[in-house]
Amino acid sequence: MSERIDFDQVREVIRIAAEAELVELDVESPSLKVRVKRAAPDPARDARRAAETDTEAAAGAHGHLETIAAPMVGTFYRAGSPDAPAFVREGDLVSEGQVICMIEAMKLFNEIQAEKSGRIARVMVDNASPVEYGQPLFLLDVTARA
Amino acid sequence: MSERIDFDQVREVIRIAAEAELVELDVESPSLKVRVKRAAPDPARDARRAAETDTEAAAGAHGHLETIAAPMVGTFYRAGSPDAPAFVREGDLVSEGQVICMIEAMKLFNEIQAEKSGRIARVMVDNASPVEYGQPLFLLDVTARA
Amino acid sequence: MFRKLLVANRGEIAVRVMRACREMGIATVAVYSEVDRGSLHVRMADEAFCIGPAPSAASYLNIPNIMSTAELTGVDAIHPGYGFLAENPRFAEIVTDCKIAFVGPPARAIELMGDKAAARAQMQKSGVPVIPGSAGVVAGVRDALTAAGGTGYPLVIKAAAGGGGRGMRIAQTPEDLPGALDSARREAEAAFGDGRVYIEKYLHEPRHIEVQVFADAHGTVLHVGTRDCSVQRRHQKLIEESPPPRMRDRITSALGRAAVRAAQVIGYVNAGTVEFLVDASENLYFMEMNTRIQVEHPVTEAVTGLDLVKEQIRVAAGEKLHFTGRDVEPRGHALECRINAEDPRSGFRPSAGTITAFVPPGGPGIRVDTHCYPGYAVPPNYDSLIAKVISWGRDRDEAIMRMRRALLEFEIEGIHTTIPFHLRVLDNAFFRRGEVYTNFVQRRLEMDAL
Amino acid sequence: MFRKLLVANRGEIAVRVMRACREMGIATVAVYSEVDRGSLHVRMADEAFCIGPAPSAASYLNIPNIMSTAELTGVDAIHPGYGFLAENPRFAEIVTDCKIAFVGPPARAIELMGDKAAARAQMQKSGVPVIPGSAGVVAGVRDALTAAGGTGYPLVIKAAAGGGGRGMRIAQTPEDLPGALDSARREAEAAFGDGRVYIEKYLHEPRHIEVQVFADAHGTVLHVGTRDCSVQRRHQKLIEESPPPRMRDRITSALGRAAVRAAQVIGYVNAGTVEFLVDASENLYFMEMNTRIQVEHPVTEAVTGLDLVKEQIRVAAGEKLHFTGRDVEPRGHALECRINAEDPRSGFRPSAGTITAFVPPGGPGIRVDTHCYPGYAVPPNYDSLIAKVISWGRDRDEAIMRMRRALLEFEIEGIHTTIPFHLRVLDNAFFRRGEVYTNFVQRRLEMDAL
Repeated sequence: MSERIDFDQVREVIRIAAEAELVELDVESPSLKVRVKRAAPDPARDARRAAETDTEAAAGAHGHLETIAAPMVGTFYRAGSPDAPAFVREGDLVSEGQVICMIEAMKLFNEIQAEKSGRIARVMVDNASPVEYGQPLFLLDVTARA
Repeated sequence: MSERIDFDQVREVIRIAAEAELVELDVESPSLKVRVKRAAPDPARDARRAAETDTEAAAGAHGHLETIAAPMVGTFYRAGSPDAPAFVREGDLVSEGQVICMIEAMKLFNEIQAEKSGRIARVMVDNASPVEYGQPLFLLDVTARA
Repeated sequence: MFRKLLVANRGEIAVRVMRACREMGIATVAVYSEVDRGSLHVRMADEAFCIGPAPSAASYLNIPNIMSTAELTGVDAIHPGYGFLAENPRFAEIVTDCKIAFVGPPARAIELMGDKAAARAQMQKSGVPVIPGSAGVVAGVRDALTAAGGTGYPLVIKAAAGGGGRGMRIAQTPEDLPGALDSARREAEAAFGDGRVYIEKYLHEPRHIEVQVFADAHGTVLHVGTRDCSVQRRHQKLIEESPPPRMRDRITSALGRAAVRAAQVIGYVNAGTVEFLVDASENLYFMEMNTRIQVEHPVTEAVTGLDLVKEQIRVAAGEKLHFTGRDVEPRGHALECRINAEDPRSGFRPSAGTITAFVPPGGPGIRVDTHCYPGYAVPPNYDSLIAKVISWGRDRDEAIMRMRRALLEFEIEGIHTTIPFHLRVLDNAFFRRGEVYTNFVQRRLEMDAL
Repeated sequence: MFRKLLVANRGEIAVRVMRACREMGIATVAVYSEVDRGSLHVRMADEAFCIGPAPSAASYLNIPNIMSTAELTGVDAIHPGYGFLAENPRFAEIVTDCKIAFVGPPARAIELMGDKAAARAQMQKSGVPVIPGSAGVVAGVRDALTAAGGTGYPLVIKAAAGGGGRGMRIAQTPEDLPGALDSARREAEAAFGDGRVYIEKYLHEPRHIEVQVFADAHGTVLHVGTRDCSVQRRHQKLIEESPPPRMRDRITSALGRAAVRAAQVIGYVNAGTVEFLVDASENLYFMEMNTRIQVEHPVTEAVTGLDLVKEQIRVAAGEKLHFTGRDVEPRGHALECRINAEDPRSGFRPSAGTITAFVPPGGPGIRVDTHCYPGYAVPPNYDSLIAKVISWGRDRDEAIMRMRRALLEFEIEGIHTTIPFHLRVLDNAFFRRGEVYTNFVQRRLEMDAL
């Protein structure tokens, strides 16, 4: 009766959390909200966790990824022109206001800027593919700082 | 009548959490919100659980009142004629096969007999009122014996 | 007009009758079996009485409990719907004896048409064309061989008490005859407790065409258009339409005249359906008469604008027909698809269970008759019909495209339905051209491709 | 014919247009706001694009995102439905400039009829009767007083850019005039960013009668019957019917002729509705023309058998009208009740929320158009229309009884709806007699009795 959860996205979030060895990871998009908690390697903290019911306390320093979503309908481009290098790559640090991609709509190329500083954890859309409003384009680790 | 939970999606979330050996996994979509928490097995607690369910089960097996239901549609009469005494009253002991009421259907008076012995705990229908098939007429305490 | 009417049925037809009553300001009484407590016809009724456990024999066929309910609730009419007690002359008689109006024909008409062999003889006597065959029941093999002389081969053996293809056998040659006769009898005996059979000429690729007739108690008998029910599987109708495609007016009127005659000679009253077979050379043969409202009556309602159930009730109340021959000029084209709780991908196996999602189609030219809703549990005890989708269009193509559109948007989850089957038929080239005979399903559809 | 069509709308009308497309074999593209992700029009479309957040201005009125979607999906036609961008001439122009067919009239026709004062002047010039009043916009009080000389009192001040009664004031005497003029202007300025107003004679107990017209690009203009929309609350239509009760053929044809003339003089193409007021002495006055498909178009479809939306698409594709004047002879009578998510028991306050139970009515003569289903959450951001129930009957009484029956069986839980209001209207003696004027709701219904 209603749209189904996109389990590929859920798995992807978990994979990212594992890669980054995070204890906790929240990702939220208009249609999906995922929170992952992974058992920490430290047995001492493990014990504490078992005792504690409050997750906040358990969550020490953990990465927090935010999605950068498409602000308009159009075609997503990673670079300013076919032969130019991509504005950003996975792992790059970006600062607020930096251009990270372009969306072409009605023959107009619109520069999309990062609204926060952080590290590009993942590029979620292929170059030159259509995007709808609110579609996640990047995952940004806002805890990463230069 | 309302939209039902899609349990396949719930199971899928749990499966994913298990595969990834997560401590906790929340997934939220517009139509469904699932929170999974997985903990290391705790034998002590498991034992408590088992004990609890046992006692519940024991308590559940204590119903001793049985209903005598109408075997046909018709008019319920407690006595053989307007001026005759009622076949049975609350508190009376009845034995299997004893006539306890009559149901008039299509101008025919059908004697209804007790299928078990016991004590009439309650008469559930007023005299001369219509009854439908399967409607409870009496509550019978089958543990009471003469 | 009646004040209160009891519907001695369940499912979509019980809902259909109650809708008619509500539109006429008549109070309704529902009867139901223990498994039908949550059914829509119970929720829609002004009063509802449980009359027995799930098995039909103990509930919907339980005449004493139904009549007791009628008495206790003080109804002045009973509508039997179709199936169950609808064609039981004894029930019609009992209802009438209780001074309650039976919304259907007189018991004697039900009885006559219920005996297929007697009906056939009666029709033949009255000049209604019948399929060449035995004069009534065949006593034994010699009798059968004599009849075969008149019909030629192949021939078909049918149960006198029959219906739905049970107790039916085809004999290709004189050698087949004894064996076919034997098994037909045994099956008839088992199915109807009546082993009598008769013989008919076998027709190659006939069409199943039926005529809706209506008679009031004042001597007026009218035919209300024809329906083509050739899309059948094992003699079970699956799709009906009106008017029949590619049928010349000359044949349509001949069918109408024959049907009216059939109704007249037996003093018929109320709604009835006369079923004919029409062969390749446009010969028409009387098959049987159904003395009740049909499952497929909505296609006739769609093209004529009449409300056949309301008309049934008016006629039962002694009123004259509220329409004339002119009113029943068909407008446009209508189709009905029967949505059954069956799995067409595995031999149409019944698929009872709880309907988890149910979103019926809507929009222009679409009518849905159903007793289902989200969360409704389809019991395994009864007929598998869960919904009827009726589409109307200015022409047959529009009606077909509308039906296709409607079935594509019909969401039913939790059980299997015959919707995939219907979609295949609607896309079939022969069906699109209207080249449909009673063997269409077995000959033109690859079921495994479903 | 088109291969792929984008529906620039939401709700029941988006579903309606997609049904037409499916019946014509045209692929569909839905656009939706973030709150409409689960809406039926999204699930029904072949492709769906999110075009913005909940507020209309950022989504359903977001021309760039809609046109980008049209480009990315490669559609060859756009249907605007009603409301939102349907009567925005700029949108029609942009669509056409992109070499995409706009399923509606030419931009200039939308623009002309969008300016109520200009439209009125144009009609007057063309001999279409209009309500006596000012020649176009009134500049100031002196101007207004002059106009008042022609109209007499009471008179009504209307916004040139108006609609839905906003920027409308009644002046009983010359003394009222300056104040009324003032507030009308302020309200118009606030509502439409355009404070221009004009003056009309005030009519006592008029009926709201509208004519459905249809024109193709080959010069044919036909009227497709009339609708009575006098049951209104604060200028919002609640019940529509066709044909209008107690209306003489002479008036009906006069309305038809006037409507066709109105469409002809502005070179109109596609479906449109010309709204008239008809006073007690059967004078008819042009009010305005709606240059789009109407919410109430199904009542016309019910009595004519036409599919107006399919016809819109054919005309947009350059085809000639598929019907003639003879085809539109109305058959029977039809009503439409608008089911809104509002609480009639507390001033029709909007009642957004999740629909926990939703069982639409069915059976003979009933059509339901809706985008809702069990579990659907009605967002607070848009029009409160959640379903339209259309009933058809052989006569007005049958149509009324059917509508009553259908609304009684319509189960909607979780939100309030206007169903109780409609049931009161259907039982009202004046309504039953067809004595309905635009003041019916305030004059004949005691709302507190709901």
